[in-house]
Amino acid sequence: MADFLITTLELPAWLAWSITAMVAAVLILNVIAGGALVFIWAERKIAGRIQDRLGPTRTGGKFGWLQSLADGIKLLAKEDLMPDGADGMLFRIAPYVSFCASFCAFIAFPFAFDFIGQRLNVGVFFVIAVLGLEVFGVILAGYASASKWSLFGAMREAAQVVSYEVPLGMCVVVPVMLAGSMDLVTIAEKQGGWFTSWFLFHDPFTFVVFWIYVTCAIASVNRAPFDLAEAESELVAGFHTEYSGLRWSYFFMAEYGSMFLVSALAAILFMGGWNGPVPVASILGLSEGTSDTANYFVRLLGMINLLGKATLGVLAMMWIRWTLPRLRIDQVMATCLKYCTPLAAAMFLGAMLWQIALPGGLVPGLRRPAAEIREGWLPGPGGAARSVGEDAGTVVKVGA
Amino acid sequence: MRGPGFLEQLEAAVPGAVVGKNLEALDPWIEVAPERIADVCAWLARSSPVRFDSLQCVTAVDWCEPDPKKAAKVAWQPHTEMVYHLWSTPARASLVVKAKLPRWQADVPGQPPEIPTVCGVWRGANWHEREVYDLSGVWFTGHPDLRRILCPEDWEGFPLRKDYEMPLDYHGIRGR
Amino acid sequence: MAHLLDDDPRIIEFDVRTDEMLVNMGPQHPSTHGVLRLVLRTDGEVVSEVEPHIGYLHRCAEKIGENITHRQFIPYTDRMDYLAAMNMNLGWALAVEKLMKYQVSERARHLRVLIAELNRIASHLVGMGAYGLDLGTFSPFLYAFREREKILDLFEEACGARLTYSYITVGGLTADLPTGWLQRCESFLEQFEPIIQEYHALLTTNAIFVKRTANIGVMSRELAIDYGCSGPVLRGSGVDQDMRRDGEAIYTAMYEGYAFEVAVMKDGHYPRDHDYPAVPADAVLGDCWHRFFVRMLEVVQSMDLVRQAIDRYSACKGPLGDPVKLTEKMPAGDAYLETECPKGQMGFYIVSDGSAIPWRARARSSSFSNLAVTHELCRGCLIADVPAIVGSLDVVMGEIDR
Amino acid sequence: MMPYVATIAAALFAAPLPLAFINWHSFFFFLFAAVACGFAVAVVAADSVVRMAFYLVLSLGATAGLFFLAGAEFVGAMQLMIYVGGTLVLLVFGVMLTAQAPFVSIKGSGRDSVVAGVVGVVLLAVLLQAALSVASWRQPAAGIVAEPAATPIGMALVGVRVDEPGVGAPARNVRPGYVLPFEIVSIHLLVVLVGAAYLARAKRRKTPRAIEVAASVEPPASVAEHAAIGRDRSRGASVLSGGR
Repeated sequence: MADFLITTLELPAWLAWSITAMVAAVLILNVIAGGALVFIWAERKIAGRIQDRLGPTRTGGKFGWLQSLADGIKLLAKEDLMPDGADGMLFRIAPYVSFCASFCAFIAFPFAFDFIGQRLNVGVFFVIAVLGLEVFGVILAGYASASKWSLFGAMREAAQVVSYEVPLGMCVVVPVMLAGSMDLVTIAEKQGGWFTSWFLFHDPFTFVVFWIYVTCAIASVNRAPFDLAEAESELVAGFHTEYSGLRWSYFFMAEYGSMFLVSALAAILFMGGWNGPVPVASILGLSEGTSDTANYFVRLLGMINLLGKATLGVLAMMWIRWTLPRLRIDQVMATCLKYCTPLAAAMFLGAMLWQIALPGGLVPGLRRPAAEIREGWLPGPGGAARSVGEDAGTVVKVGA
Repeated sequence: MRGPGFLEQLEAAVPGAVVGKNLEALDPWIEVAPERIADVCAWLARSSPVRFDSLQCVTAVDWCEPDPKKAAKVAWQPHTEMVYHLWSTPARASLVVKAKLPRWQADVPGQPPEIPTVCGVWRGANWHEREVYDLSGVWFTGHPDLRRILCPEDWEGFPLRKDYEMPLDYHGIRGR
Repeated sequence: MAHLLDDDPRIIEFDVRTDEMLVNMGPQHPSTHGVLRLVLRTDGEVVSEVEPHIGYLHRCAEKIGENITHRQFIPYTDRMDYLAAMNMNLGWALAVEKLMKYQVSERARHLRVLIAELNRIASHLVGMGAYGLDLGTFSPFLYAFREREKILDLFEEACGARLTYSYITVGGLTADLPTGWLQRCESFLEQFEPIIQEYHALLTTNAIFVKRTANIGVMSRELAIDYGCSGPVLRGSGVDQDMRRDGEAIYTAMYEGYAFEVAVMKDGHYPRDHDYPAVPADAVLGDCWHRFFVRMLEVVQSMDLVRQAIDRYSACKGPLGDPVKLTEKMPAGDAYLETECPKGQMGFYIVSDGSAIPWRARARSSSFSNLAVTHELCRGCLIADVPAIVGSLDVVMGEIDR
Repeated sequence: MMPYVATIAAALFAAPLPLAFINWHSFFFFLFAAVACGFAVAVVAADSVVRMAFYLVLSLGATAGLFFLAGAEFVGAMQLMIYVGGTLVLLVFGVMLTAQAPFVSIKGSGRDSVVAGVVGVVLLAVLLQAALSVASWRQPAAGIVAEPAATPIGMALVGVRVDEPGVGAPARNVRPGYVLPFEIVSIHLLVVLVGAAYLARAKRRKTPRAIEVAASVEPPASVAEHAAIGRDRSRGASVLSGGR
């Protein structure tokens, strides 16, 4: 897009680049905002259905489409009050820190092969790192609200998210190991074709790792049954007790943003990103590179596929929230330290051993021959290691 | 009423405590001297053949007729009557223990009458006695933490007394 | 956490002392049942002491009772335990009838059993739903209220009100049942039977629910009896006591000929426990889980009683008989009667000087004694356990503060 | 306003890095550098402890931005995760627990700030001199590694140096990887963790206060003695019945 601006509109280069960047930023921001709107409405509807009632039906048409808009207006209209004992600056900045953290993660996030903010070679690592920053917003909010209850909520939240990053990191390492690179696009590309090539079904260990990942993801995003931070029955509303109006909506948006992020990450790492269960693109004969429109259409299909899986993940989280009661703080910690971490480590070991024994994976037939080594990191005959990840498929035969 | 020699055993164990009884009433009751109430209850709860291990209810009935016309015709003298309802879980039987107290300690109005507490016998009595103190104005000597339980801490007067006047205002809130 | 409390649970003293915080939970706290204020002395997450503060809903109904006649006091008993108003009316009516030595008609007796047990089901449903709310899950609350609405509809047809009925009064009931009411009641019971399994699946056997309630707030038999607890709280600790069977003659006479087993764990298992979920491994007798489970069993027990009452009520042809006159004089003397209400044994003590207006009307509330145990149960537990324990006691503030 | 600034900043850097465009790149370099140094000064200048911690978060975040700008994505992500996501979370956690009244604002006296200033300037001078003396850093930015990859670093950590091919057979590199230093650091951290856990363990012992509180709840033996306690109790006890 930047070249288009430079060549056709003869804009000065730096203006062209900043416009491209602006468009990219606004696009990503809208993905989260749009997602949050849809999820607010979906949560009310699903909660309704689970509790044998209808959920919103009056706002905007039969299915209450405009319920999110109504909430938004309500939040905007609410008075932004601040408790007098509160630490002014921190109180105001906390929601924005939380929102920025959950938003930054989407920079390195590929929605389809080429639909990506900035293709980082350390994509997964960057996303996990930024996910950990969201806890800052919560801690500062808890402290700055100067009330005992929000302090309790903030302390619980900090303890929980920091400790759940450990098993989360371990679960993420397994697909990275299978794909051989941390670049999200490569990981998704490796799972092309039928669903049998998904990492989920690559070997039994990865299958278990997927479920551990789901548990840790729910815990690190603070959704029930691990939503200690805003346990309304004990701590009134946890860290965002004192917030109201627009500030509160930022926390809300951050929560939905990271919920969408975590489930989309699960889709890419384990469920083949934009490669659907059935390789629609190849069936329709629209393979990559034939023509620009074909490329665009394949990637569009891929994006719809990925967004569908991520939404499924978010809906599952909502479903769990409205059925399970809440765990106590020491039980949450126990599940993390006594169950998730050792299990994730064992599965990681298992997956690694499996990798050496059966590099082709559970269904050897459908995949490329087993003897190759992914990525040309061992220098081939012609000098330095070739670039990694650009041409995802290139492979160097051992000793060729 | 509670087994043949029950009353005799009680009088033998706690001599001089039982000052009256009426076994034919709807709820048979025995009357006890106020200062011996704790000993009687301790015996009933711990060493009596029918072990009354649960205190159901503590009540203070204020026998006093405020307007003089009716007061003349009344048969009893103004006094506060303490009523303890006991229940025996093993024998599934109940017993009523009563005690007569003067309306005011040494007839000085405003000074609540005193009776030993039974918190030592049943810990459940703690809150019951606090409520009786709060509403009827009976001071339970030896109660570990005798404070008002239902009315605000700084409320004056004892609402359930017959001659109680609702205060005109309380912290600016109009009473009447 | 367990090793810290191994030798003496009463002494909690850490060398590494963050400062002890005095934290207020309530009275406007969403989790407690109504206006109850708990002052917690916490050390980090561990609660070393809990002090319940009550009296926010105190209306001094007993003082009013000394200025109105016995039948006029019935609406005041409705407002004591507003979730089980029928049982409250029944308790007061029976106490006055005991003083008057008044015998109600056979038809009225069976109708009273029918209505009281139906109200027990409604009260336990609220207890179960609110307890799920305390532990963080919202859905069971709505399932419980969906069923309770049907019972309230039945009550509305019978007496016109949905919460404070004043239907059962001294000397019988204010009106007989409308036609077709019994069929509607039976159809409700039919469709309610399978839903009980739903509640068990949602809560009783839910792993997280068990983890949050089993072995928490354990109350021994002696402690329960010593504090005068009653009802499901007492039976949850294994004390086999139910006023409908062991109570005063006039109350047990009402349940003459009704076959029912008291829902208490006798030597290791509950009555008819073959078709209910098994007791989880780490649930100790007297903990939150058992109190909750006893309530669930009592719902089924009450359903059987309602079915029996329907048959007996439709069988006896006699007139319902109308209640006593408004200004019927009560003989001088006093009478105390305890009835088995859903929350526990609710006692009414009436002292009469021979006129229609009682000299002293005393109401002994079951939740009052049940709540008094909180500071014993909550010593050394975590903050998240306090609502779990108070929720398991199923207290109603209207009844405690009167 | 703040989120839009962050998004524009993040997105601008997100646009693919054109080699030719120097001043756009250096614009970002100065931005991140200014943020890092500015908030570093703010940490020193702030009085409330928690604000100090927050400014530290921002300054280290800006340093991570600098790493990304220099194309070292792995190190940038590492900085974000280890420093900002790990250490500073515990720092803020610790500050929050101790930030009760006495510690909230720590204000050094005039003399301390002077000494600190001198030491700071001296250190700055040393660093500048050292930085300028390195030859390869002096020429303008030669250009950023086109395709930064984490894999060489990963392999090096495991012991196979792929980025500088050593002499001898291609399959065997003579330059040792970073396995040894990596192991040493992890053992060191383990020892530190164990020490910290040992120091912070909760030493449990019975203190007089606890026993006295427990004893008074027990029903006293004789009723007379009980009466004595009750008689002299003051009428209005404290809010929490601690007045036993």
